Amino acid sequence: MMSYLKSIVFGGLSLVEGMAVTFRRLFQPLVTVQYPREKIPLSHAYRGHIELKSFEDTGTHKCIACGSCERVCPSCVIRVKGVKQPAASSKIASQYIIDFSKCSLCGLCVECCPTHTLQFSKEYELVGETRKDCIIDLIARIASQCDKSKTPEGSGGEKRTGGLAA
Amino acid sequence: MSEGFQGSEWLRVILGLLIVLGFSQFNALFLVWLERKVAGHIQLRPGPMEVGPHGLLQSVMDGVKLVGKELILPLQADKRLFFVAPVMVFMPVLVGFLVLPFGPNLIICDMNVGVLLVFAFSTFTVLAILTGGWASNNKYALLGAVRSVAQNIAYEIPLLLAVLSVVIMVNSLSFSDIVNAQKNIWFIFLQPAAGLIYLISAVAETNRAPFDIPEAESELVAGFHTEYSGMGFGLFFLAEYTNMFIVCAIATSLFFGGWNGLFGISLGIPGVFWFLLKTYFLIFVIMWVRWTFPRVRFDQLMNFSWKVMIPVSLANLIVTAVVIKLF
Amino acid sequence: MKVREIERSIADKFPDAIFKRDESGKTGALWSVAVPVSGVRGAAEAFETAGFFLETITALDFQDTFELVYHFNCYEAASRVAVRALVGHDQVPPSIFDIFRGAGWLEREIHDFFGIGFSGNPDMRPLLLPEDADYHPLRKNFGKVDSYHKREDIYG
Amino acid sequence: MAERQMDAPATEQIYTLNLGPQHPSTHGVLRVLLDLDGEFIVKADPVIGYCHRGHEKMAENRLYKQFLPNTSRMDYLSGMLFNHGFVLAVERLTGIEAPERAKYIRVIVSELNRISSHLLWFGTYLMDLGGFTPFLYAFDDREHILDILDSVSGSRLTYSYCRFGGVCRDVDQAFVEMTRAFLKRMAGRWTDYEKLVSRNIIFINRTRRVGVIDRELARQYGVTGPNLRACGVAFDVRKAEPYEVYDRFDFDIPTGSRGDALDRYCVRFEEMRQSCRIIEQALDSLPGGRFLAPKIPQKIIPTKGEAYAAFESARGLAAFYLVSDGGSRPYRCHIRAPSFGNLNVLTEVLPDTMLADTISILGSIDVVIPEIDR
Repeated sequence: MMSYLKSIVFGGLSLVEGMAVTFRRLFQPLVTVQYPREKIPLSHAYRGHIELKSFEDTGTHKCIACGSCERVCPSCVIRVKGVKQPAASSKIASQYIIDFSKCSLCGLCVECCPTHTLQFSKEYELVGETRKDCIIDLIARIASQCDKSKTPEGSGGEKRTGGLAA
Repeated sequence: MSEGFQGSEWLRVILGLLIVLGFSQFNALFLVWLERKVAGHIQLRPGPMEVGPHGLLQSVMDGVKLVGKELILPLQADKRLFFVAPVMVFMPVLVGFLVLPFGPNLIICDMNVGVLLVFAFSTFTVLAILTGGWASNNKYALLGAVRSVAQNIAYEIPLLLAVLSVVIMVNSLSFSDIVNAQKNIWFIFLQPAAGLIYLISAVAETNRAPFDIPEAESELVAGFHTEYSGMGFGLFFLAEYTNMFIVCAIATSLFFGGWNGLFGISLGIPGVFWFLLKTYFLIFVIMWVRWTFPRVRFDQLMNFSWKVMIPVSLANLIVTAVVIKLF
Repeated sequence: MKVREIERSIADKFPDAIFKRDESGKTGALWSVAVPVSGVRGAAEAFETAGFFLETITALDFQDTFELVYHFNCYEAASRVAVRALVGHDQVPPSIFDIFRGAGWLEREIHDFFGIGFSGNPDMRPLLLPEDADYHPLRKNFGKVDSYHKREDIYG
Repeated sequence: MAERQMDAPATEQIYTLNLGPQHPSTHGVLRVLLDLDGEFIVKADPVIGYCHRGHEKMAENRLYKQFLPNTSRMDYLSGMLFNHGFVLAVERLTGIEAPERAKYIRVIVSELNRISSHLLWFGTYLMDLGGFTPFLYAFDDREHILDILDSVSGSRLTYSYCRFGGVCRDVDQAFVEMTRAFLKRMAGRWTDYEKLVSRNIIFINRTRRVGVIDRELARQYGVTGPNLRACGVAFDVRKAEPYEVYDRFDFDIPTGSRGDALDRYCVRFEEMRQSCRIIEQALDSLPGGRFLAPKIPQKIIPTKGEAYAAFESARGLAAFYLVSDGGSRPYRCHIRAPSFGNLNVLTEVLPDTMLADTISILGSIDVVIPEIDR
């Protein structure tokens, strides 16, 4: 009989204890943000889709269309074509297209790039109506970026960007 | 209603009906919003924020959405029963409003068996759930329906025993008599055990967590209303919240002094405000409980009912009877 | 040490079995022992009595043969051992489902992937593949194959 | 009214309930065919394979490093641990040695990932039991771990952070501070969880003596991880065959005694604390130096042979079994998924329990279906 009453009392107390925990939370500050209106800063290491990095000395990317990234990509995301440069011995990329719908963001392409001209973009608000919208032309992208700001982004990999990048 | 309507009985009935329907709908929508806000803040998030100030109109918009949705009839379901069930669940809920004592003059129909009427009709909800669950031709729904019947047996007895101990104190089944008897001291102070048992049973009566076993979403998907879409689901949903208001209003009038202020101090606030304040506070407690505890298993609920609640409420009733007889 | 125990009992059961020891720890197993297909059950029974559990079963497809690899382990420090059995492409190895109940699913999985049937396993429905699958994707004649070798090319 | 067709004759007591693959509590795409007698389970037949993607076949057609992103997609809740395990296997196969600092970093991120996985399990388990609020509290804490892992790997779920011979990115002081702040935060959270859940009478009643797996059953089915430790077997790969630098840290293996859902809960809960201890020690003794071994070839070509690397994932003993034919791609890659055995055992545990308990047991076992299906 005593243990029966004890179990009721202790059981009840354990419930009250739990309710105290949730009641305290009622008056604590919220931990969520109202997303499209407020945004939390992106991590500086954030991996969006890849993009070409522009360098200060050339004013544009340094992709030599060697095809390393194309070969190393596990999902065949990248298609890169280059043209022979008249003056130099190396090629320069004339077409760099990625199909982001297949990308797993592993970063192998960024790591194997011999000229370090690939970097992760900070774009995360990607939406499209068809699969075609996932196909991104990186040459056109870097061209428009260079147009927009005459000052190149520098080594954007380490820079903390808040909110929407593009 | 006030004396002005005394002249025409019909007018009084129609007006009362309109007010009840209007209030019950408005109240249910408000409670849905409140629930989401309480849940939100307990979980450190804001809850609905987009439609209207602080999301006040969110549940209205949800209602509009539900009305616009197609009513899907499952294959081989019993068509008549399937569509009757949501209506059936809403009807007894409305009856409750007839006898609730909102204020000294704010009782639509002050019956001398008001308490009996409310509890008689509240049992009806289970029938509706059973009908809906059975008619759906879905195993989850059937399981939910069967569980709700089992649960009904478990909680109705302690619920009524708890109410009885108040009734024998007042010696009346009329709500206004019971409330008037609490002018100086609320019955919760005289009958704490009965009050607690009533509240626990009331949570079970409204099928709310931790006793939401007929709809146990993690086990039975949505329990008895798995197959309901659109306003079929909407009616079950509204009924749940209206039911919650009713059980809390009853608790207020039976144990928390109805329209009376604490210890007879009314601070000049009209009785109806006292009544609503206490009712909404109890509703808040029920919501708070829901967002704190995990769900009990239904055999555990039965165990709890038969091994704890019924013995305690019986003992409480006997003690009450003896004490009243002696003094 | 259970590993010593089991080594003795395996050596008793299969007098001509060769224990291939791995000093570098590369293979994760202290030693591996090759048994004939018919001896798989005997070996499994020995492991069962010694208190081991079956970690995993897997198969390898070679040009000349299949090979089943059973990894056994017990709840002691570093005591994983492997039992290997060569199974011809048309052979049906015995099931050890009744010795280690967990082997039932593992054998089903191998049946899915390699098409090796196990005699004695009552439930050979496809486990991971669709119910009507009639292909065995991990066989080296299915889909894209990078290389296909004889067993001695790798282990020779 | 149309003629009513019943699935079974009226005298038939047993009916079949198809639980899943779309069901709120099957955590992904598990389907369990339940034969029920009223609310009691007569027979349970888990049907898996809805998430089979053929990772083992994919591995045979990929470079070793190309397979790395796949590994975190098997057990997506502990992607870092699987990355880590695969890297261990390849390092064993090739003889590449990671620098000290990398080993410490791997241990820290792995343990963080283990906590995040257990926190998610804690949340979803409570949700299975009908308590929604602990779920969001757990997610709030988990968010902090994800922020930390995000800051080193740039990803929040599928990390692909480990590399053969190290990790892909060094950690900085900010990472150390974030991690320390997290440990401090967690130290204050345990009591809240205890009050809200562990001591709650409803929770205890829902889990005590529910889904008992005894030692013998666990051994028969190859159950590992917290589920095994709940039966009282102190077996943890981190202690049994310490990989990386786990032998340098002081931590305990929590065990239970009854092997029921409550024990499994307590073991996982204590494991989170032990992981915190490991992280703290690792942060204190984090050595300097390189985070990636120098001269790792772009294309790894191991010698002929095989490697088997077992590691303690959040769900138990997982292992990568690699066979190399001396080429640039694995000849065979087999993955020992801990949830495979853990789920298999349910065929014997579920019968004679109630439907509500089935959900409780399924949750307490903590299976991740994509890991089983591979």
